[in-house]
Amino acid sequence: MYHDLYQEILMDHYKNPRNKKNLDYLSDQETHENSLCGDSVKIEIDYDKKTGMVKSVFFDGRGCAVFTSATSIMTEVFENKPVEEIRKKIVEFISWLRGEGNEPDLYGFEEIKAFEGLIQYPVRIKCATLSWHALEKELGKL
Amino acid sequence: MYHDLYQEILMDHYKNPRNKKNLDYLSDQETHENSLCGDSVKIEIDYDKKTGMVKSVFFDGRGCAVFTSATSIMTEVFENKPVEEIRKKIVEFISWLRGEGNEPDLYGFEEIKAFEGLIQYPVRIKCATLSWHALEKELGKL
Amino acid sequence: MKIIEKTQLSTNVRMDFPILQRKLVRNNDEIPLIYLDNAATTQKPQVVINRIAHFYTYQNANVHRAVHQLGEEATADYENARRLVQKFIGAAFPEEIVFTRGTTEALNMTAHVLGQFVKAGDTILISAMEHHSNLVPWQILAEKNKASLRFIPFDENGELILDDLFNNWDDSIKILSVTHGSNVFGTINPITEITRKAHEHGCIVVVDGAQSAPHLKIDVQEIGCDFYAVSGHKMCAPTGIGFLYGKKEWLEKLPPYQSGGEMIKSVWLESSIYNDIPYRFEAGTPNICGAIALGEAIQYLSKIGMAKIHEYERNLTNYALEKMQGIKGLKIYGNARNRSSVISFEMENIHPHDIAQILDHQGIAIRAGHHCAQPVMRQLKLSSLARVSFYFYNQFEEIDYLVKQLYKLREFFN
Amino acid sequence: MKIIEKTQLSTNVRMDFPILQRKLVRNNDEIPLIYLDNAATTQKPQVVINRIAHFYTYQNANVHRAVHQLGEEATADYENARRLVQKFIGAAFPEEIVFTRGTTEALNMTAHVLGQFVKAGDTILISAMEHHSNLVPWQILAEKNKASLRFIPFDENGELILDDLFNNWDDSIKILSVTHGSNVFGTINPITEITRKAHEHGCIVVVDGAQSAPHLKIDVQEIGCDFYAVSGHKMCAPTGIGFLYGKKEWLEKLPPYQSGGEMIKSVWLESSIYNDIPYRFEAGTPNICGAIALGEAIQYLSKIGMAKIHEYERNLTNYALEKMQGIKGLKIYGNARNRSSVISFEMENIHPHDIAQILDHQGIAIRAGHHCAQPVMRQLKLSSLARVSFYFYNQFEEIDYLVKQLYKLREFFN
Ligand SMILES: Cc1ncc(COP(=O)(O)O)c(C=O)c1O
Ligand SMILES: Cc1ncc(COP(=O)(O)O)c(C=O)c1O
Repeated sequence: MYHDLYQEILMDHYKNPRNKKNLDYLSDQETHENSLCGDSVKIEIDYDKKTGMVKSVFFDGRGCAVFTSATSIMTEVFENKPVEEIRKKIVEFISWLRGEGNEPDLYGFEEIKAFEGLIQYPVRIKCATLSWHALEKELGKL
Repeated sequence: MYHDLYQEILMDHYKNPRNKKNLDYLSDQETHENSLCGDSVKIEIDYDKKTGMVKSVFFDGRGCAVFTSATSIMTEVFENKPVEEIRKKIVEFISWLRGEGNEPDLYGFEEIKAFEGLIQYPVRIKCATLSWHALEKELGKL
Repeated sequence: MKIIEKTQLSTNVRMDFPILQRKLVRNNDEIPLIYLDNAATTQKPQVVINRIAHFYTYQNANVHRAVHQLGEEATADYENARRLVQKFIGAAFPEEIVFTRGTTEALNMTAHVLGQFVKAGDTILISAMEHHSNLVPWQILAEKNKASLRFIPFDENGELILDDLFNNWDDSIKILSVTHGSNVFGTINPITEITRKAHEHGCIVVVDGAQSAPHLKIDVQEIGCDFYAVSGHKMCAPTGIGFLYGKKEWLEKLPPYQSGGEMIKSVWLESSIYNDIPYRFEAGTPNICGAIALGEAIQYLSKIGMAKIHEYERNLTNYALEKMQGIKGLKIYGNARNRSSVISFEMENIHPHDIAQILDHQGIAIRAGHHCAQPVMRQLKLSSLARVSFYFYNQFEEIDYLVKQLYKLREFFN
Repeated sequence: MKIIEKTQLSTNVRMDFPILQRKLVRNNDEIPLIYLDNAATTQKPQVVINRIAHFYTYQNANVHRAVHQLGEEATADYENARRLVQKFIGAAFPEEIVFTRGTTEALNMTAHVLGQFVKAGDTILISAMEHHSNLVPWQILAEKNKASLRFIPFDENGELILDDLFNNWDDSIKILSVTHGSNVFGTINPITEITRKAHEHGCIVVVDGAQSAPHLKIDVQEIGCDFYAVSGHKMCAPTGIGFLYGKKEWLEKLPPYQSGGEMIKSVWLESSIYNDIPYRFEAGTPNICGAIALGEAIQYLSKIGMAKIHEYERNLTNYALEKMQGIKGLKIYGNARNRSSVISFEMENIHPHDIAQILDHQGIAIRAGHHCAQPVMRQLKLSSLARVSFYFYNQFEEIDYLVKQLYKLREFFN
């Protein structure tokens, strides 16, 4: 019935976001904001310094269905992944939505296909990529 | 051959301006300028305080044919005229060229008819009226 | 249920706007465009589009200093546009109209040229419901001149709370700048009364008319304000043109804003003598064609009649308010007694961006976001709102369709 | 007599400009329009006129924050126009292009945002042949910051005298702002060399490109300048649009100019956080359609080819110079080796205004006045000059006709 973006799979992530938890302990400086709509997100990374692996990613934030599902999926995609690989995948994901690259292989997570429809909505790309940008920045601080 | 403005009578005033003389003794403050083209004029009034009559008007300044002829004619028109009447005629002349009034009666001076063509050239009206405005201001100082 | 008159505007104005005939493609089907984002910018009637084409096809020249026919014609039409604006807002003199890019530039210009009247310790008063364009320039001025910026609060209906202000007037207030129409709540502020009271205390009054001039008959002399800023693109004119009205007594004593060609009478290497108003405030080649097209838009609006436009829009808005209030979980922000055709709302569990995007899929263009009014959003504890805004070419049927889609939306998300 | 190539531009570009087909009425006769006032503003090709009509007929919406199809389309086209400008002038990044009303606004913006780099005792260096737009903003900045304004002189050919400046560089010079093309002499200044030398001393270089970008292939990276200002209306685009090129490193560290919607990331009641470039410098609703039409104009010019345009105009100008020099009592001001298609002149015993008006009577549009360059006029001890200026759609036959009329004029006045 509705636009591809709002297919069941994304609505499921929207209504039941994975890895979402209260991160009030993080300061305003650690909040990432989408200046277009004022939506914001905080990210927590469970990182194993010895192995260079991200064990889990958690988020806190309220936003639109695109933002929430893209964030929820991201936390699933990057469970138990090496930091350097995550960085690469983030860049690939963002370029893809900007229409500058091919669909990245995110360990076979089919859900991301749903975001393809975004490529014609540049304003909404910021919704989908806010958390990905945020994760990239937080990885830089590790 | 040419535009009405450049008919013989005006060209005569342009080439042989009446009542033109060197007024170098007047300061910059007493110079009236057309900001559009930088042309400027100085005015000297020979005034009889007792009778309230302007005996003669002299000018100094170089400018276009429209400016020069309008100035030369003005000095002729206002020879031996009462100040209060001159003021009124100046206002009438300017409104006429602005398309806001009828052709004024300037003591039967037919030459001014030539300026009628100016009404469609608002930029040039300033050329024709510069000296008239200047005279008005100088009368105010008497 | 109140009875709302569904009378149409007598002329079929919709046909005047070619874009309203546009079809959008959705899943290989053509669907009509329903444009409800008029507070952001309005559509342009054919006469305005034609006027632009006519200018560039027959008349184009630079204005003022030219001594050739095209230049004379362009200058005459440009200055005539100024007179059309003057009459449209009831100004006393054409030279009280300064053409700008829009409201934002008009307000920046005002804040800049009034700078000298704000001393350290003075207060600039604006309202808490201002668009960023009527907030940030004053923030900057206040900071620069070590003045303070104060805010008239608004209540839960989105109306300004004025009693306290005027009962305990603070003499440090030198400038009051307030919007005539709120782009979030749709409130029409009692600007005439505000001006009168502020003037009793010798305070300069600036009005942001971006959301009012397109919808109401404006009479700046009746209002009495010192400055009034308007955007052309929100009232059927092209982008890139608007104007600042400034009382002659004020403009005459103010310094220029930008500098360059046209704003000076005489330029020397070391200094310059400024030109007369309004040219002092119009440096460089202006948006000549934009101003002329704005004149055309004004003639178009005047022919329909601003009173008629206002009345029709009021009926349309009341109809929409009533229908929308019936949707469970939908909350409208702004409930002023005197209001324009702007309706901001949110829906339970649905983010405004999702509302906007899904409605777009049905051909309905609305806006979602902070509407360049972040302080308003913060007071409401929201990061964004959905907003529909009507113009006189919108129809009751369009509202029916919108409401139907909002019901579907609620169903889908719950 | 030099042999001048009278080759036409291969495409019949004249047919692209509807206004050039216009007839003027003189004494009940129709005569052709001969438009030789291109340094003031140029005419617009049909494709640009059509692009404007297309925008308002099918696409019109406000840019950026919209989440609906019209808004997405308008935003995409607006940002695409930015990329077209970027490529046209060889900038490294699209965000180095800030849309403005024209050159005047671009230079005012530059002088404003660079204010912090000019301290008391510093020197701002411009040339003595600047247009008021590249003079007055610096006068104002110099006065405000207690800096001094100095001038590069020009010689009797209308060329800048640079040796002395660079042999005895004065380290107090913090900003050098100079025109690429003179609107009086037609001189094309050696801007690449000037920039290189000024940069050796760490001086910021600003270039007024109003009279060069329409006629030459510009490569800002090759020139190396920090800022470059251009007016769209002088290069086939509508009035009300132009741009400032600023090197990314510069723009990123500079404060905004105007303030309002779009230029801020986050607004609080008491302060604001500025947006990224270029939006930081584009407050309020921009001239959206103007920018898109500028993009169209750029594509039109690029299709013909800037090198070809330049070569054709050079031939045309050389031809005109030669013919005009043959007229007794006619004196041309400006004899630079590298020059554009601007020719200023005076005629013995004939005031420039009379020349312009009488030529207008013959259908020829030229300019007379101080060309917004009063300091130049004063140095030449003139109050005004007549000026013809060509664009690529002008023809050798038009020059023949002009010259014939100038001969007649001389006869009439003598
Ligand atoms: C109340 C109000 N003020 C100012 C503006 C700014 O207008 P513009 O972007 O045309 O400069 C707007 C437009 O959104 C507005 O709604
Ligand atoms: C050299 C030069 N600089 C600046 C300008 C100002 O351009 P605009 O009036 O488009 O702002 C002009 C235009 O006359 C010019 O010739």
